Amino acid sequence: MTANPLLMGHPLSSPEHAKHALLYMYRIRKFEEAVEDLFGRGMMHGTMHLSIGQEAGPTGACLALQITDQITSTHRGHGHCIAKGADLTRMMAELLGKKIGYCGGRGGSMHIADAETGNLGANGVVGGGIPIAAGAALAAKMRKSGTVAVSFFGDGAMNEGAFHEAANMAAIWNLPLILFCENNKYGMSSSTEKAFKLENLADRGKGYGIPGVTVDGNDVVAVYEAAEAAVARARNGEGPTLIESVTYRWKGHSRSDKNLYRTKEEIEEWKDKDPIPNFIHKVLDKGILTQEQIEEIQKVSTEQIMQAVKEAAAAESATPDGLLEAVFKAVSA
Amino acid sequence: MTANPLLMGHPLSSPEHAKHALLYMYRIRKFEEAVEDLFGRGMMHGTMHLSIGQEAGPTGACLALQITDQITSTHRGHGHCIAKGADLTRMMAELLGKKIGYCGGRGGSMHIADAETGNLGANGVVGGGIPIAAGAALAAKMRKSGTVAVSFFGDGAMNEGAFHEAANMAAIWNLPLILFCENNKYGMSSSTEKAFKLENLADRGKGYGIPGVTVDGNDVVAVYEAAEAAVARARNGEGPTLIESVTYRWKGHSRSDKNLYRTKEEIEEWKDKDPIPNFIHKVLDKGILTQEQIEEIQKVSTEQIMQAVKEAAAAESATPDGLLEAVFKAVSA
Amino acid sequence: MSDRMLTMAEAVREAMTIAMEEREEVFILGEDIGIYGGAFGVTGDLYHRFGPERVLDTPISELGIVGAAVGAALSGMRPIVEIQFSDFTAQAMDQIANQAAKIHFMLGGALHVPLVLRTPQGSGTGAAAQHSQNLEPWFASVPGLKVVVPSNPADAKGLLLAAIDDPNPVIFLEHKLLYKIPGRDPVPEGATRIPLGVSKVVRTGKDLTIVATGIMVNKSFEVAEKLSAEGISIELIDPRTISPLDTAPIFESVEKTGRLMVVQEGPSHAGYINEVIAQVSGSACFGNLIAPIKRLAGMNIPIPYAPQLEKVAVPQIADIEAAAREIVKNWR
Amino acid sequence: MSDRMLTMAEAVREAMTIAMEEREEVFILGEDIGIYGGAFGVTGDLYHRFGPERVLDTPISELGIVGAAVGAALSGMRPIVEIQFSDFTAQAMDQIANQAAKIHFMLGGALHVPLVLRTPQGSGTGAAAQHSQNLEPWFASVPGLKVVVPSNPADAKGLLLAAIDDPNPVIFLEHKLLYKIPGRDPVPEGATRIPLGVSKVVRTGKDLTIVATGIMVNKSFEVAEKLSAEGISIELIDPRTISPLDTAPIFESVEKTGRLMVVQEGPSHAGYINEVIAQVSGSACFGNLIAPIKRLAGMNIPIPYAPQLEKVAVPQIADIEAAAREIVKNWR
Ligand SMILES: Cc1ncc(C[n+]2csc(CCOP(=O)(O)OP(=O)(O)O)c2C)c(N)n1
Ligand SMILES: Cc1ncc(C[n+]2csc(CCOP(=O)(O)OP(=O)(O)O)c2C)c(N)n1
Ligand SMILES: [Mg+2]
Ligand SMILES: [Mg+2]
Repeated sequence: MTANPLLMGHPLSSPEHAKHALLYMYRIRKFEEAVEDLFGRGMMHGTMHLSIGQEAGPTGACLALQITDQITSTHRGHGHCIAKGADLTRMMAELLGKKIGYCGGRGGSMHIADAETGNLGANGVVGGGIPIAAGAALAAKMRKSGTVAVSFFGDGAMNEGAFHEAANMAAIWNLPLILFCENNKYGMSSSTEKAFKLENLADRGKGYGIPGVTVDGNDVVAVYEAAEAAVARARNGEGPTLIESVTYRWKGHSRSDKNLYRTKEEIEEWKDKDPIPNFIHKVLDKGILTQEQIEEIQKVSTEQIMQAVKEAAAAESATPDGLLEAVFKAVSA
Repeated sequence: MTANPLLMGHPLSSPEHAKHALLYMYRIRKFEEAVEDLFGRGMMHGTMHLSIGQEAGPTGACLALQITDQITSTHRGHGHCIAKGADLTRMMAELLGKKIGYCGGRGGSMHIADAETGNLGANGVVGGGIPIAAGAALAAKMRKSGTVAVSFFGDGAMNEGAFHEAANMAAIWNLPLILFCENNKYGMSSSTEKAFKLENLADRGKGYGIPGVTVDGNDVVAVYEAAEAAVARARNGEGPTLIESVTYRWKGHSRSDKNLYRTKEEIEEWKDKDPIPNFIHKVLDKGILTQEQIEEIQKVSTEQIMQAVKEAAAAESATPDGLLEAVFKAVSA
Repeated sequence: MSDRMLTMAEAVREAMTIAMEEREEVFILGEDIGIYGGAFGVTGDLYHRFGPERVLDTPISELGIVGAAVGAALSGMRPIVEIQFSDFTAQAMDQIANQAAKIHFMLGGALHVPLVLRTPQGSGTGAAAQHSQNLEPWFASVPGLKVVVPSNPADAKGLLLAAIDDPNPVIFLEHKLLYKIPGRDPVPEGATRIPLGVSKVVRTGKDLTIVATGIMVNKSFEVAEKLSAEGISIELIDPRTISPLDTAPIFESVEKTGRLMVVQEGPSHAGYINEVIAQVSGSACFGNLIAPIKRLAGMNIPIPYAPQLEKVAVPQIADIEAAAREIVKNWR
Repeated sequence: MSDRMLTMAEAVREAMTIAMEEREEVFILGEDIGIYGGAFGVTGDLYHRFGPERVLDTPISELGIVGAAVGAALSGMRPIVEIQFSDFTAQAMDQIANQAAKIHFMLGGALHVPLVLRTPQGSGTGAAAQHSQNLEPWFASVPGLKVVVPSNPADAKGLLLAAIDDPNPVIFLEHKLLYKIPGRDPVPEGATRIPLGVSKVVRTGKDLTIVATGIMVNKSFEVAEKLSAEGISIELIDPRTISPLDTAPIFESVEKTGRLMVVQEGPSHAGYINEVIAQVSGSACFGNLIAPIKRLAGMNIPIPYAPQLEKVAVPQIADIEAAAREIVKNWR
C-alpha cells in the first residue's frame, strides 16, 4: 500500500487529504527513526541529518504541488523526498549502499534525487540547490510548462551568496519559484539570533522585492496555505515568494552533535509543539478523521517503513563495477 | 602643491572645505580626461573605466573620513583613490607601467592601492572588495582602533554573493562599515531596472537589518552628509549603513563599449546634472568662494594633472627583474 | 568544402546559431551578452536574431547564473553559459565542480547536466592578474567535467557543436587573443561536429613532439615551420580536449620522435600539461625518450599589467623556438 | 624532547593556542568553531579559553568569511580561517585565488595577506562526493598561495606555527582520517616551527623512491616497513609543502634508487603529483630512471558514498604494496 503522491489540496478539505497529510508526516518521522536506529546499530555508514520535528514543512508544501512540479532539497532531505512521493525502499536502500538505491549507492543520504517525482536532488552543499531551483523555474517559464519549482533550504543557507543571487534572478525574471526556508532556529550550532539581524527571516525578501511570509512550520495546515498561495502566484506569472516556515530540529545536527549550543528545556519546549499531534487534534476537533482511522494510519506508516527497511536490507549491495564509466553519461551517436 | 588629504568636514563649512571638495572633483575629472587622452593616443595599455560624471561620490564620502579610515574600491577606482589622497604621479605612473607606479607596473588601473591613505585597493572583481572591507571593519572593531571602513562598489556589484555575505556579517557583528553603492544606473549594459526589482537599491539593506539611504550622488554636499551620518553611526558602534549614491557614468563602461544599451538623450540629460557646476552654483550662491577662486582651483587642478602626466611619462619603465620573487613577501627570519 | 576564413568569435557564434536553430532547448545566458553583444563581441547580433529569452542577459551573479544553468539543464534545456572572464569562474566553482560535474555520477545516473560553459581566458590584453588567467587545472582536475581548449576557428565551431550535443557539462575555454584572428584553415559551413576527446596531429614531424593547446598551438606551429628550414622536423599535437585526454597520438608520436616538449600559457605549477608528462612518463613510450621532457609554461606569477612585464610572463614564439632547437641539438 | 603522542586535531589545536598566546593579532574564524568546537573538534575548547571574539563563529558564508579574513589580514591581523570541509573552498575561490593569492604581487608589494586557511579534506568518512575531495590542484596551480599538506601531528604543529608566521596566504589541508590518530613521532612541546617548503625524507632506502603526502605517507610507510622484510628497500619522501615544492631531496633520491612512485589520494587527472613527475621528467635525475614513473592516484571519479565503493576510489595500502613490488621486481 502506498498513498497517492499526486494528491493535492488542503489537508482539512477531505478525509483523504487529512489521511494523506498525516500518513506522510508519520512516514517521515518513522523513516528518520529507522535511520537513527540503523546508525545506532552500526548498520549505516557516513553521517545523518534527521528532520524529526520538522515533518509539517515538506508535507504541507508538497500538498500544494503537482508531481511535475520540481523541488530541490538539502542535506536534511529525507522529508522533502518522501513528501514529494519517493519510494521508501529505494531511499532506504540508498542509505544502505544498495544497487536498487536511488543513486545505486553512489550518493547516499545527501544526494537522493527522483526524476519521476520532480525531485532534483538533495544537496550536500548548503544553499547549493537554490540557484538550481531558480534554473528549473527558468526552464518552466521558457517552456511554458506551467510547473513551479520549490527550493527547500535551511535558515543557515540564507546567508550563502547562492541564496542571494538566485533570489534576485527569480525576482527580476518573475520566475515560478518558491523559496521555502525551513527556519529550525539553528544552522548547525549557529542560532538565527546570532546569524541574522532580522526579526523574521521572511523580511529578507524585501531586499529583492519578493513578498515574504512567516508561518508556523509545525502546523501542516498553515504551511499548506502559505505554499498554496505562493504556488498560485507563481503559476500566475507573478513571481517568487519567500516562505519562512518556523520549526525545530529535535535531534542533533548530525551524528557528531553534542547539543552544546542549546538547552534541554528549549528542546523539550519544542517537542511539545510536535506537528503530528498538532494536526491530529485539528482533525479530531473538526471530526474529519476518527481516532481509529488515525491509529490505522500510524500503523500503516510503521509497516511501510519496516517493509522498506526489510526490502532494502535484503537487496544486493552496490558493487564497484562500472564506476569509471558512470562519471559521464554516454554520448549517443 | 598638493591639497591636504586629511581635510574632513562639511564641504560648505568653510572656504577651505569648499576648495577641497572642488579641487578633488576637478582632479578626478581631469585625471580621467588625461587617461582617456593617453589611451586615445595609444600611450596606455589595457582597458580603462572612467568615472567622469561620478566625482561627487568619492569626494563627498572621503570628506567624512580620516586618513586612517580604510576604503576598498573597484575597477572604476581612480576617483576613490584620488579622493582618499593618493599621489597623482604615482597613479599615473602605474597606468603607464612605470617603476614608481603604485604597483610598480604590476597592477595597473584596476589594482592601485595606497597603504598610506588607507586605500586597500581597487579590485578587478566586481564585489571583490566588499568582504575585504568588512574584514577591515572587523579588525578595527577587534583592535578598537576607532577607524571605519568604506566599501565603494557599483549597483551591479550588489547582485554578487560577496555583497550579501559581507552585508550580513557587518550587520550581525555591528561592524564599523559603510556600504557605499555608486548607483550609476548600469552595470556594464545592465540597467538597474532590469537587474533589480527595487525602487531604491538602498532598500536592499532591509534584508539584513541595515539602514539604507538614497542620496543624490551628483551632489557632493548630500553625499557628504549621508556619509558623515553613517561614519558617526559606525564609530559609535551602531553598525553598518548602506548608502545608495545615485549618479551616472558619462563615458562607456570601458574601451569596448558602443553605448547600445542607452540613449544619447539620457546621457545628455545626466551631463546637465554635472556634479561640478552643481557644487559651484552652491558655493557661489552662498558666497563661500568667489568666481576667481573657483577658476584658480580649476587651473591648479589642471596643472597638477599635467604635472603628474609629465612626471609619470618621464619615469623609468618597470622591468621584469624580480617578478618571481615578488609573488611572496619574504619570510623574515 | 568551403574556404571561408572566420575568426574564432565568428566561428563560435556560428556554432551557437546552428545549435539554436536546430533545437529550441538551446539558449545562452550571461552578463552583457544581449544588446551589448558580449564583452568580447562573441554573441554579437544573436540577441536580435533569437530574442531576449534565448539570449538572456543576467545580473552580475556568476554563481547564480551557472546554478540556474544547471537547474535548466536538469529540466531538459541545453544552456550555454558565458562567463565574462574565466577568472570569474572562481565565483561559480561550487556549481561547476560540486554540482554540475558530480550530479550524474552522484545521483546514480538518474539525471544529467547538458551544460556548456564558455569563457574567455588568457593574457595579452593588459588586463592584469584578475582578468588574464588560464585556469585549466581547476577544471581538468575535477572528474565529471569535459574541458575543451580550441586553438582555431574551425575546431572551435565543430567542438562547440559537439559540446552542446554532449549530455555532460563541458567547459569551453577560448583564448581572447584568438577571437579576432582568422585561422589557418577554412571553417566548413553547416553543422559538422568534431567529437570531443580526440587529439589532432596538426603537423607531422620526426625529431620532436610538441603538445600544445589554445594559442600555444599557433605559436608552436610558426616555430615548427621556421625550424623545418633548419632541418628540424617537428610533430605538433593539439589535444583540443584536455579532459578526457586522448593520449594515443601523443604516445605514438613520442615513440617516433623520442623527444617531447609540452607548452602551455598558464603557470607550470600543477598545470594541466603535467598530466601529459605524467601519462608519458608512466607509459611504454617512456622508453623511447632520448631527452628529458621539456616543459614550457608561464612563469609562476600572477599576470602583470605592464606590457613589458606581461610578455615575459608567458611563453613567446622565441621561447618555444629556443627550447625546441635546444632539445633537438642537445639530445641526439 | 618530549614523548607526547598527540592526535593531529590536538596538535593543530596546540599550534593555534601557542600562536594566539604569542600574538594578539591571531584569531580564528569559521563555522561552528565556537561552542561546537568545530565540525571535527579541532578548535575544541579554544572558544572557552580565548573568548568569542578571537574564536569567532561565523554565518554560513564561506566567500564572506575568507574575504573578511583577507581584509583583517590587510589591516594587521593574522586570521586563521577554518572552512568546514575543503569542498566548500569552492564558494570562496574568488577570495582565495583572485584576492588573497594575488594582492601582494598585484599591488606591487604595498600590502600583504598573512592568512592561514585550514580545512579538512579527503575521503573515508562516507560523506560522499561533495564532502570528500582532495582539491590540492586548485590551490597548487595558483601562484601566490603556499599549500601545506601535513601527514602527522608533529609536522602539523610545526608547519602550522610557521604558516601563521608567514606573511603570505597559506592553505593548510588536513586529512580527516588523521585527526583522531596519534602519529608515529612524539609532538614536541613549545613553539618549534618547521619551515614551509622543506621536504622530509621519512625513511631512507635504495630500491624505490616513493613521494607521498598527507594520509598516503602513513600508508606508504607501512608498505615500506613490510617490504623491507622482503628485501625491498624504499625511500619515502613527504614534501609536506606542495607549493612551493622542495624537489632537491626527490631528485637526489631518484638518482640513487632509479625508480619513482608518486602517490596521492585525489584523482590523477591534473593532480598535483604530476608536478613532481614533471619536475623529475625535466631534470637531470631523469637519466637515472630505470623504470617508468609510477603514478598511483585516486580514480577519476567523484567519491562515492557506499563504503565498498568509497574504498576502491582511492589508493589503499594493498594497492601501494602491489605497485611498489611490481616496479622493483619488473625493472632491474
Ligand atoms: C557550503 C557549505 N558550508 C557548510 C556546510 C556544512 N554544513 C552542513 S549543514 C550545515 C548547517 C545548515 O544549516 P541550515 O541551512 O539552517 O539547515 P539545517 O541543518 O538547520 O536543516 C552546515 C554548516 C555545507 N554542507 N555546505
Ligand atoms: C565577478 C565579476 N564579474 C564580471 C566582471 C566584468 N565586469 C567588470 S565591471 C562590470 C560592471 C560592473 O557594474 P557596477 O558594479 O555597477 O560598476 P560600474 O561599472 O557601473 O562602475 C562587469 C560586469 C568582473 N570584473 N567581475
Ligand atoms: Mg537550520
Ligand atoms: Mg554601475
